[in-house]
Amino acid sequence: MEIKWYIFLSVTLFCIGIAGALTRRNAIIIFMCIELMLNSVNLLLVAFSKMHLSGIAAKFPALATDAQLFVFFIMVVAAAEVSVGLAIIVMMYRNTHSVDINFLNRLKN
Amino acid sequence: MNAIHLIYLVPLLPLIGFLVNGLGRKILSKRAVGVIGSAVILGSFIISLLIFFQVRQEDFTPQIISYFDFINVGTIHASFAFQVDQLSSLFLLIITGVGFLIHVYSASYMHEENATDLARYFSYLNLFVFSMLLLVLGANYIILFIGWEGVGLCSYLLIGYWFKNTSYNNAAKKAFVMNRIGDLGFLLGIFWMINTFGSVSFHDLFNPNNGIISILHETNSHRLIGITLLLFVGAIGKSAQIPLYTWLPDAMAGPTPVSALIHAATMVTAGIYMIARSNLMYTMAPSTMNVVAIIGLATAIFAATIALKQNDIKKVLAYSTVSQLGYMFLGLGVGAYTGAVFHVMTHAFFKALLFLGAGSVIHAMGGEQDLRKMGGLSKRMRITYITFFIGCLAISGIPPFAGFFSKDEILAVTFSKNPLLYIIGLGGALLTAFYMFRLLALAFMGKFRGTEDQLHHVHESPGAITFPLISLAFLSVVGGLVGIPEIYMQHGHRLGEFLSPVFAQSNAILATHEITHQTEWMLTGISTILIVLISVWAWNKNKNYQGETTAETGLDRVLEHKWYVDELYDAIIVKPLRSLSLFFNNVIERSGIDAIVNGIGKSIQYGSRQIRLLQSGQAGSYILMMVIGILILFIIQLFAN
Amino acid sequence: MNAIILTAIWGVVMMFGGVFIKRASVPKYWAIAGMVIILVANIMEFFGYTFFRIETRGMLQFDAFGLLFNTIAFACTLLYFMLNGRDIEKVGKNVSEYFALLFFILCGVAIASSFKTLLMLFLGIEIMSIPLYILTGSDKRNLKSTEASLKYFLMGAFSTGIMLMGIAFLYGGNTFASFYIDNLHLGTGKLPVMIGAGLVMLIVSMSFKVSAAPFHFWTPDVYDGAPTVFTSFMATIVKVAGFIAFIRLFQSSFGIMQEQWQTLVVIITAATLLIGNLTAVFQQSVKRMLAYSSIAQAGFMMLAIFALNDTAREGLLLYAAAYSLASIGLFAILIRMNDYTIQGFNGLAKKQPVLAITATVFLLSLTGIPLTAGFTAKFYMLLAALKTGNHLWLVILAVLCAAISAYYYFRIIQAMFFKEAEESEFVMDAPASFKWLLIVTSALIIILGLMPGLVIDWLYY
Amino acid sequence: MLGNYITFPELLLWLPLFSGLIIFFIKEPKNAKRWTLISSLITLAISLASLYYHDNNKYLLYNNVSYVWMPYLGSSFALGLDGMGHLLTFLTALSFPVIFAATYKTEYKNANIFYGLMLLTQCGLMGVFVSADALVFYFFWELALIPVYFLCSRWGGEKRVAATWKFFIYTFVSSLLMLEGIIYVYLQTTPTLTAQHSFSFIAFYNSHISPPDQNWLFWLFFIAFAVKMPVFPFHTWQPDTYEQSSPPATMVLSGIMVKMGVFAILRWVLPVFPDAVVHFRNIVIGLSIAGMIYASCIAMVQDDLKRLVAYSSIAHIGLMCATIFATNTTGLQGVMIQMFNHGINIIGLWIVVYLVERQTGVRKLSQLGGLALKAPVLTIFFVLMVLANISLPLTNSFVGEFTMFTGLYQYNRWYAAFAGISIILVAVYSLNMVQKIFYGSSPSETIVVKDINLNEKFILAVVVIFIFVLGVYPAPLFHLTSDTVTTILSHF
Amino acid sequence: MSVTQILFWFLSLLAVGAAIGVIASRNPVYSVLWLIVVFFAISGHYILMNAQFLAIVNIIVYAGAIMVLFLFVIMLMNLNAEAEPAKHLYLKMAGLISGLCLLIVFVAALSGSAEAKNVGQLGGSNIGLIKNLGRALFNDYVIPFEISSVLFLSAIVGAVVIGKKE
Repeated sequence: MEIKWYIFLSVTLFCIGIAGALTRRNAIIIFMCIELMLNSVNLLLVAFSKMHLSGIAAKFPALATDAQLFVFFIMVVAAAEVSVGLAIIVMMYRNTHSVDINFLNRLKN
Repeated sequence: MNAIHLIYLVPLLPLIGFLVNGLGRKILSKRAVGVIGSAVILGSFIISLLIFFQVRQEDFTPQIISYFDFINVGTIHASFAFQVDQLSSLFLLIITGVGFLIHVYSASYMHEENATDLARYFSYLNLFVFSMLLLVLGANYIILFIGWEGVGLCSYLLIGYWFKNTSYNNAAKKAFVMNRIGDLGFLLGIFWMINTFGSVSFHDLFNPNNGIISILHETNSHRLIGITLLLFVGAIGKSAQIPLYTWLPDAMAGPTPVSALIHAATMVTAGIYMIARSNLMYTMAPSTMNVVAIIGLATAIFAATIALKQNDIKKVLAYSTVSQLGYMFLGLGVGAYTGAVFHVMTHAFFKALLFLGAGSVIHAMGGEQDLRKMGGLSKRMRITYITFFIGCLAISGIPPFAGFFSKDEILAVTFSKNPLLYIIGLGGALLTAFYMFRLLALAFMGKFRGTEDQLHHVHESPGAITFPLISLAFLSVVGGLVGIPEIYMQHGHRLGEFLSPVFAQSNAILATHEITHQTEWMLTGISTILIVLISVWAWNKNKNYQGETTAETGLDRVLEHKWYVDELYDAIIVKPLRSLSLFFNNVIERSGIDAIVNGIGKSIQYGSRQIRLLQSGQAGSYILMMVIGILILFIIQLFAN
Repeated sequence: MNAIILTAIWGVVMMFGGVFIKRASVPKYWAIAGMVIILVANIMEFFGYTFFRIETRGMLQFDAFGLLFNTIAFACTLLYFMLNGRDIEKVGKNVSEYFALLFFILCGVAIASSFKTLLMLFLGIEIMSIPLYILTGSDKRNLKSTEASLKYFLMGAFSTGIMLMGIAFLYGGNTFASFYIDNLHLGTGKLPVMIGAGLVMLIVSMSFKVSAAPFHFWTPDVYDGAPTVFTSFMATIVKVAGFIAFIRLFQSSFGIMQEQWQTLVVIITAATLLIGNLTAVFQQSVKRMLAYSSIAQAGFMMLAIFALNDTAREGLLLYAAAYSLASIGLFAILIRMNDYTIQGFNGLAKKQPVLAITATVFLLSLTGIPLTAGFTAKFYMLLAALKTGNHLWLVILAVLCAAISAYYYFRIIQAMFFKEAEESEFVMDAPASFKWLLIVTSALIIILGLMPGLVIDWLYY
Repeated sequence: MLGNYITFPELLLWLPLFSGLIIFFIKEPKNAKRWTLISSLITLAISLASLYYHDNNKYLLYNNVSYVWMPYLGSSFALGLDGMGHLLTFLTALSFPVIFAATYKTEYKNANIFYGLMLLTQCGLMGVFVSADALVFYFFWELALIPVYFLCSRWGGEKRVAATWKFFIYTFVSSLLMLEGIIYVYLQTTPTLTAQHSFSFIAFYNSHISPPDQNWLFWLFFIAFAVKMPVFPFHTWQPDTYEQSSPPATMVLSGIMVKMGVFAILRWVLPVFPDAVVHFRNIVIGLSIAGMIYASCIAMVQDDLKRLVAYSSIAHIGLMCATIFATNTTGLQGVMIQMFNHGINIIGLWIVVYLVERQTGVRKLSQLGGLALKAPVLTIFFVLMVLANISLPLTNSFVGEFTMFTGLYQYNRWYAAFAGISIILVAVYSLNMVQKIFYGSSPSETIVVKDINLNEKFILAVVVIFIFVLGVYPAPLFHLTSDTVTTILSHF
Repeated sequence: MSVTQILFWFLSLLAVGAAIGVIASRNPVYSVLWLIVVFFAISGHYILMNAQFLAIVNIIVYAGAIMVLFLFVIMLMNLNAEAEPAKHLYLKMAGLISGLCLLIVFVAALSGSAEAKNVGQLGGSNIGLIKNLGRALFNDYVIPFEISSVLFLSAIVGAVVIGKKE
């Protein structure tokens, strides 16, 4: 499979994520869209690592491992973000009984 | 003893007088003030006299006494130096002599002032003499200019001496500003001179051996014309010629002795002095000479016509001064330098006499200056009357009084240049005779037309006033004798011979059309006869003036309003200038520049108000904005490069 | 390495301290003590004493630049703790947790100043960000705080996504298949599209972190909404750490092909300067004004990214010190104000002359008046930018914006000195020690303004 | 002597600085005032001593003092005094005691701060005049502004904050632009031992910037200085600020600060951008002369005494600016001495204006009148100052203006002629002012007027002595500055 | 078309379709479920590319842990009702359009340039095995590994601070 298809795939997912973040008002859904973006990145990284494995990394497989480990760390961070993010969203819900991001717009101008 | 080494004392003494009177005005008594004020001038006069005698000696060469560098930088090289030669020594005598008499006169005339004011008065007067002396002694144009401005300042201060009166102040201001206009021309002339000749010293420029002008050998070059014209602008201002003459009649607001000293005898002749000093330059610029002659003549006639209809005794004399100054410029313009200087001298005598006489009259009348309210004073003020009469004779040019010789000389040279100018000039002389005798008759003949109170008050003035009158009357009678024309007496023109070194180069250049003795006799005769006739006519016409008003013609009204020149100036200069200034202030400054500056501030605030709206407070729109930013950056990076 | 480990350890210490220490006033002393230890350890590392010999595989590199910045950041934090220790206690109940989070942030700062791979950059920035999301929302009863926290979190996560995509592209595009920033060298030829795309995304996400326009929108709201003590911290130390990371990344990885992406930085810089300064003009609340001013200052710091030369590095360090000191001081004063609007400052000079004068020094420094560190910093930025020799208009724009900044900074000065206060019984809480600390801060600013060499010289030590 | 350890420029700099800082802590207003006066007198003495030891040959090199400051930048804390520096430091040193003494009677709120700020201003001004390094120069250039900003905003008329703000923004914007210019020029300088470039004078003079660069750099510098002078159309801050600030601040502003602009043009613009000067001189001269006429006209219709004097000052400065750009020896010499003369005269004029305002409480011309009756001494001094203002011969400004006009004429006669119109206008408005204040009938009954006291008489007498002595014998000033002029012109 | 290719396309379409489902569902619970589908699809891709370990982790961590957490929160808040008010249409359009634009720009830029390199599928390497990754993680990547613990720690502390009732 040519690399460009992977690129297109993950870019498409990425942009869907962005579009979702733009079109929705529910904080949780926006957050999920962001998770979608992160996943598209993961996919891309794995694809690249595989691509490099047939190229420069053929002699140094460690170079390809790098990308997969990077994905691992992204997952770690994503997990951490989720815990914090959901806590914040819960806090918001507690305060406003809503998760609509447009509901909170006291800070402006 | 070489008196010339004492030359610094001549201006210094009046300066000391100024300082003493000025600083001690609270301490000194009235008497002390008068004495100090007069004594310093007397001192100067004596030294001037000593110098004069030294200058008269055969082997005298002009001397320059340099004290220190005044401005010696770049292209300007001017030291603080005095030049003593025939011309300056003559002027020294006139200034200190007449000046002394007027100081003496003032001491008495101003006795009603309190001590402080009197001290102020005398300090101004001394300062004036100092400046005037600086003017005539200066060895270069810059020192001359110092005096030139200095006398202007003193004139300003003295005209506005009675500072409570606003119109007096306005007159003073007017005098100063008009002088300033002339001074600008003068200054530009000096700048031009510095930049073309590299020197402003009379010696460098004019000395016969290697003077810059002398060896130039260029006639009527544009730079010479330019410089001389600009200098002449200065003279126009200072000597009250058309178009800058209107300040002089207004200047009569000052005390009468001031009018006599400054606005008749000395300061106003500074212009003539300056041109006589620069005679070589003018001679080599005949075009300027023509301008000078025409302006002089025009002023002479113009001012004389105005004088015909004036009723203020001092105003008449003022216009007469303007007119006489015009004659002097006419003389300069036609190349009669000696004649012009001669006329300066005689004019100083008789005009000072006339003013002081007028002062005596005013004094006696308790401040009244309107001729229509005088009359019949001849019986009560004998000395004043007689001396005034002599003055009239002298100014009208009736032989053998002083004015006759000087005016005649100017007119004779004018005739040799251009008979038409002569005829006009003669017309002016006739007008002079007319208005002077009208004045005389109105003031001294007929019935007294003042109030009872004034009548009671009228009496002859004290000695301190009559002494200068008599002295000046004497000088008015005999003053002309130093310049008796050749036709009457060989070597009769002592003054001409005395001054000849100063004008030698010019006279050599000027092709003098000698007129024959017969012509001269004839001219003199005709003019004398005409003048006498006019005088008698004016005398008779006015001696029984009763205060009745004859029907005024239009011309009368125009003359009475001085040809409406003041109004004209007001309309074309003063008012537009004021409107322009207001326009600058209100429109350009406030609504223009300031508005732009404030506008920048306002537009920043406006921008601030608008741009803050981007900050809508909604996370969604923030992300949208970010995405748009990313898009733009992407497009630039990936496609624009 | 000392700094990273010690901050992490001290964070844990503080965290557990929260369990054992019941009195709210104690943790700050612990924090200050820890900060001193960390500062000393960092300085010792600067002189070659490393306590922990850990093989980093070149993922971290502790060079003079980074260590110097750490020193500045830690010193500022120490000052911050001393000035604001009591105010942190007032935010909520979890005092020691707040301190723990602050130490974790510092760990991120230390990573951001020493990373050598994109992975460490990513981790460092996340370690800086996640605790901040929490600190922003720490004033739980306050809706504004919640709002700020949510906005910050969502946008921060979004920008993380962008950054990761950029990293992925860089990894895919570079022929070494490497995350090491030194290995991204790609010659001066035309950029491959993938690298270009990755570059743009990195610029975007870094701009987001340093709040450069048009990715700054979170800044005013978050700074405004967060508890003021934490605003003070994130507007200063965290923000300049972002810049340090920014210049570290771009100088070593993309420096040689700067021409190909300079335009982007120019646009961002210009936009930041304009938007930051213009918007600040309008603000009535000093806190919000300072938020915008931090954007404006970021615009000036962006000049370092634009210039990307040695002078820019020096300047950035100076700027970090100058800006942090002045802002921390100003926020410390602001926290004690009863009214955050500009009117609240009216007549301060009469009530609290020391506060007013030190505030003036801080404001002058932010404006960039000579004799203050702010001037020297701005001067270096201009110097660096002019050294590049292109885009002169940007520099002119910068100075014009600096002039605009005078407008809003001086409004406070005018309020303090030339306006009369309304009658109020409010007595400001300003103990002597606080005043002395402010004076020390001002003195530091002036010393740095006179002798920038005190900082810069160490760069070449 | 002590010159081995500490030099005059340093003394002139540190003394006001430290005494200014100390005076902040003297709470008693009387003492603050006294110590300020003493400090400024000591500064004056130092300045006199430095003039005494001044040697044209010895100080041709600018670097009198040089401390390593920022070696990696090629900037050192270099101070030096050439003729022009001497002239202006002396002016500064002289003005402050005169100002303090003249306004001694006025009580200020928080006097210690007021006087401390005044002395800091003095330090800043001194710094500008003695600096021999562009960065040091810029430092002091801005530093002089800050205390003045506080001075003018804190003490003065009702609209003082806004007026001062305008002033501040004007100067701040322009000086930032100048900073950019300085850096740009710096980057063109040749390497030195310690650094790639240098901020020193000499390096700047030898930078040889290409003409196209000069053309835009010129404006960066010129606008900064033009604002300070101020030259039309950058002048609108000036009348407002002068009107609103307290008298001592106004005196410092117009007496000395204005000279900073002139000084800086002579020091920086002319030697560093000679080609641009030649290229743009007609524009600048045109602006300056237009400004002269313009300001004079506005002065004629001003009713406010302070604004009138302010506009008058603009007109006078316009001539200086125009003449500088004629770039010839005569003109520059004139400008040099006129810097000093104008400083003295305008301070004298402000003092009398201040006295009028203090004695009457009014400064609207239309509300004044007849003061000569009640305050003859004040009148005399006022008239003397006015005479100096209209540059009557034998006053110092005559010498300056005459020389300047000659220089301007040498460059182009029409410029001189147009500029000359202002000497008529100056007479008009100056005499008008005298007339409206002092002459005419006595003032309204509400105004109680007393004459000035001995102390003020003495101060004014000092000013008057300067006016006339330098008007009669200006040679020392010419001599002092001739070397600087030669140096400047050697770049053309 | 080989099996792997067919699988690729299938998984890709599944991922994209599910992703659209995530953003299009009105009910958040559905969104979560769609997202899980996406994760599974992506995990399939991982397997195709021999990244077995990641595939497993993805399912365990993301689909298993994170998504459950999401679901949990949504349930907690009782958001399963379609409570979300719709955004303004034009804002929605703007969001969609800019997302689309971004996609177009990406595709346009990358399609021309991406070198025609192949990604080997199914076999060819064993780097994705847990053994290899584990070795690398605890040797070369020990520093980031340890540091991520700090990250976790702070996240924990944060969650506690935020979540604790006062």
